[in-house]
Amino acid sequence: MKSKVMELSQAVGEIPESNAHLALGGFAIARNPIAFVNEIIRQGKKELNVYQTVAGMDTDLLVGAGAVKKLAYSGGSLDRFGRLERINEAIDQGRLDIREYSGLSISLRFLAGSMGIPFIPTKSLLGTDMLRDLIRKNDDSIKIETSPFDGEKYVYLKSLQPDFAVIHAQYADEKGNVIIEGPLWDVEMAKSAKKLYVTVEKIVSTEFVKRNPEKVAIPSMYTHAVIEVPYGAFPTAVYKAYDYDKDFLANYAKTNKNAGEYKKFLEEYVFGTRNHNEFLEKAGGLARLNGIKADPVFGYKA
Amino acid sequence: MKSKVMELSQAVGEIPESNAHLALGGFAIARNPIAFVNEIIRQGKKELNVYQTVAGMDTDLLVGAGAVKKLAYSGGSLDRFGRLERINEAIDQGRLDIREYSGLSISLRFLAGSMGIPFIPTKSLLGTDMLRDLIRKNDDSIKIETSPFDGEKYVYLKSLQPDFAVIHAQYADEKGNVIIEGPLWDVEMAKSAKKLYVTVEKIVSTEFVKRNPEKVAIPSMYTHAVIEVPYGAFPTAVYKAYDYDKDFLANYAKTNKNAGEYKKFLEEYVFGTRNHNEFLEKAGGLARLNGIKADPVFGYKA
Amino acid sequence: MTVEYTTNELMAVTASRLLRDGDNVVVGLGLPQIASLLAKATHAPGLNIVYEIGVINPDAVEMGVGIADPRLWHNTEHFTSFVGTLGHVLQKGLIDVGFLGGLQVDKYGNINSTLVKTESGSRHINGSGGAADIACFARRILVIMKHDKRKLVENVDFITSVGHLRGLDTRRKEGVPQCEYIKIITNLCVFGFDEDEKVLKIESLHPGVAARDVLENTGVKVHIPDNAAKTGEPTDEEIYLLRNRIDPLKMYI
Amino acid sequence: MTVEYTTNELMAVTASRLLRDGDNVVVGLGLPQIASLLAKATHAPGLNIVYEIGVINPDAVEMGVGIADPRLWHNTEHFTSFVGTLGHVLQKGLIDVGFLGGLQVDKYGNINSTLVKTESGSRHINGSGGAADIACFARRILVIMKHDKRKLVENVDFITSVGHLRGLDTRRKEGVPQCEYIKIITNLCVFGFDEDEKVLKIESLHPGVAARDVLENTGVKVHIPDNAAKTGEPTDEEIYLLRNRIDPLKMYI
Repeated sequence: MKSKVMELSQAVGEIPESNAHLALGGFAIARNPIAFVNEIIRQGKKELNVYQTVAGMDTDLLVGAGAVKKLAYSGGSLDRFGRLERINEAIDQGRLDIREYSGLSISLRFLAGSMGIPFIPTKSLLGTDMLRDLIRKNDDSIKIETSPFDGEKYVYLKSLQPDFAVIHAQYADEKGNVIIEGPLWDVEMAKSAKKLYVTVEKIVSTEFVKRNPEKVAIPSMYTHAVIEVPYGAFPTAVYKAYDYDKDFLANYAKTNKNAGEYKKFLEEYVFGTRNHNEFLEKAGGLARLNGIKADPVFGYKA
Repeated sequence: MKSKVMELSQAVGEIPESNAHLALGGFAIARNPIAFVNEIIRQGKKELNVYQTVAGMDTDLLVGAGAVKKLAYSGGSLDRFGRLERINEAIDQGRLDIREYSGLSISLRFLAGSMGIPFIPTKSLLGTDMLRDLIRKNDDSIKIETSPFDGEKYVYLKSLQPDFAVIHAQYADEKGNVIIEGPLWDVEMAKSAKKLYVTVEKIVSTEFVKRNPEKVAIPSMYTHAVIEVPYGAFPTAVYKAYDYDKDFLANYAKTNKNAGEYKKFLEEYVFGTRNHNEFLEKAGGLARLNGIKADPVFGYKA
Repeated sequence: MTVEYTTNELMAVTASRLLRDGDNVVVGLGLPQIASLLAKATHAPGLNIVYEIGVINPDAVEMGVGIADPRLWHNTEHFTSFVGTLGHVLQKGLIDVGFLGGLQVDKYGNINSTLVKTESGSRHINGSGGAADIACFARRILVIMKHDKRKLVENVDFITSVGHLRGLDTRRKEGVPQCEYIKIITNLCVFGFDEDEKVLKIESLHPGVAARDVLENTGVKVHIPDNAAKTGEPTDEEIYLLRNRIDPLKMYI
Repeated sequence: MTVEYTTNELMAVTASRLLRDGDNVVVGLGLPQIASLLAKATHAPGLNIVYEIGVINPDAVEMGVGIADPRLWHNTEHFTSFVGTLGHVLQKGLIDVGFLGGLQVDKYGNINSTLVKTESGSRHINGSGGAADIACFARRILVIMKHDKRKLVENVDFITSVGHLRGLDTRRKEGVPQCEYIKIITNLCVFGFDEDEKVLKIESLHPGVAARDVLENTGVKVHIPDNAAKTGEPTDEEIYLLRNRIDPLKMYI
């Protein structure tokens, strides 16, 4: 049986140098594929087209690093820690080809992609300025149509099957069965991609998978590669594994307000480290990670 | 807090005497809502419009009892025990307004209903005689259209939100959170209905639900009523609770080949019993039920 | 009412009382969550609380910093996806109440949570997330916001979430599902919308608030009759629950 | 090959060898399941087996009476819905091989599993279930059936599952996704379809079967060249596995 296990650098190496279409699975401060994103930045990928339901630190990092040409999303934040200022500034300065959706409408595009159907009709987006802007930009993902069944006006949302999707999860086996603890916001996105990369806290046996079939959020046939990266979402939270690192996030939320400060952050934490373990060491290493370990009952640092 | 718990006779009493639109959750010989169906027959409901992905003994019983006017489904069987001969005969004799789909296409109609969208486009059904027949009957659930995105031919399947859906599950709490063990073929159907009735082996506490959130297949807001009916799917199987009763099924599969034999079955087992417990007693009672108890490891009688 | 209360407490109580037992609500962090938990602890024990990230009816023991904070997910009844909450539960029409906030709200109840225009261009803030969808599909909309001339405006800079669009029946004409009502709860008053024209109107002034306070802080012309209703005051029980059970660390009240 | 083998064993082995490691297959009960388990036990350990009812990669220890039999679900990797298997995995194009059976198959590989015409009208049998969808979306189709003049016909009475429709490129023109191939494995031979016209052609005769046996039992005119290939015989290992590990109770072999 062919194992889908890869090394992180090898996995990121499969992404073209330029112009890849990439969906990311983070949501504000939870399960952001930080290790993967940092490696994308280290390997100098450029002109990325990024798709995401609700963005977090992952995409802010990528945009800040100048790696993103086009972003389709429904907004995002660092929750109460702050805003995605690298994204906001890039939009304000017109440096990013921005396509804004509502959370549901971009999720439905992923859903259609995951089902292999050409589009999904919805009332979502009608009347909004997101819709007006998409139309103004001649975005090809949107058509305003009248349903042949009820004669009502709908937005037909084009199916989205990004070349690559990246999520971070708690567990997967070598075959690519992915176990996610907690909410599953990113599942349709993950299943929509042509190639799904899953970074996980730990690679587990298929026996463990079979003991927990209800926790398998993504069956193996959707998965292209499984990459073991413990603490791969640090400083964002992985339910039942570790909490977000509030000091690191608060500091990042200060840093990302200013292009110069952000650049220093990038130099030190991303370009100044060769891999995720070095990134974690730079952030404080074991002492810091021990401080955010999840309580087994609560799933966060209680 | 309003409890959604009902008695079976009261629940069935909510269904109009005639012309109700009803979706059923059985699949061949697994989790058929037999208790509910028998009570529908006892209460003499007529002219039902029934919707089902893959039918089992449940719908064969209803059709045999003359309660069904129209049936939309993708076929069905009693697996190796036999065929749904009450349905087959009603079709052959032109007594049933039959609308045949593929399994996926009718499931997608339920999916659209569960999502509140007007239709779903699919390649499913293209080229088949099911499609030709539906068009010949001017069925309003089907339109052949060209997708405005890829210019390809698709079947647009109209959303289906039946007035009532009935499924049998292992557990639910009083609020209507439904726990299903094993495959979830009926979930989209259940979520599509205006009113979902769930018969369960046992009503459990919400604390139990919260200990097993991954097993909740249907969250409470979809559920209209929860009805505790132990062995409510007998003689079909309920994974982890009890096996199908192979003698009873084999006998039914003989009985349903002949209108007269079926009528005798109905008189004895359905009209001859006032409720599901009496039905179970008639079938052999505790001794019989003890004989099909599921093994805790295998989920069937090992 | 015998104890003093803060404006945030009053806002939470006011929102809480608009929730009915059995309602399904979509909430975000902060006052909406506080209001929902208060309703659940008082008159609406059967309230179902949905977080768009994919969590239904958790029992949090600690407040979080956002819906992506695992503190909010503790002891949940169901985990699902973004499509599971907004694409199924919400879009099917099962959500009775949607809570929203925003940078700006206009006289038709349209909400901007995406960007503000400045002299030099525009400044992008957060984007929609599920807000546009909640405004589209929930039956009753409760907007909770700070009362500020620059936030309650004639026309929002950007319509993230459709309210009554341009008033009258423009929302329906645009194809957006109808809602039962939109109400705005600020630190000064409660606004509703006129039955026909669908423009902002006062529903009640908070205790101690004068009509002038509202007029001076509202960027929209609004008529306040002399006999304007007063917002009901919190009960001792509500305040007790807020301070001792629901937000003991006073993160939001 | 040193041991004797049954025709069913030969058919299972023949189907098994058409499966490749890593293939995702949708199977039903009986020979398809046996063939898949044999492939998994030999050259294709990474085979993923999908049952449309919502079960992926179980490890059954007992044969069942159908896909609704819990015996088939034991020790599964994933439970999902009918939409989850056929609407997502299959419709997205992730299924490499779909196994089908049927009452009738015609010279274009169309399958009827719904009804048969009789002098007095028609007789309804089982209906499609997922068969139509599997024929629509799977990349390679393997039909396993008994060789019978009344079952291998010019035109099926009812097209439940589209094969090559009316030959040539009629399938594509009808809007049905293209498949890589359709093969029919009977108790006498293996059929494929002509590259251009898409009509039935012989691929191999089973050991000991004469051209005449096929011609006499086929309701379609089919050319069998003198040098027609022979279906490969089972190995001792395959037979051993079938009899001792995969179907020890000989329910299907």
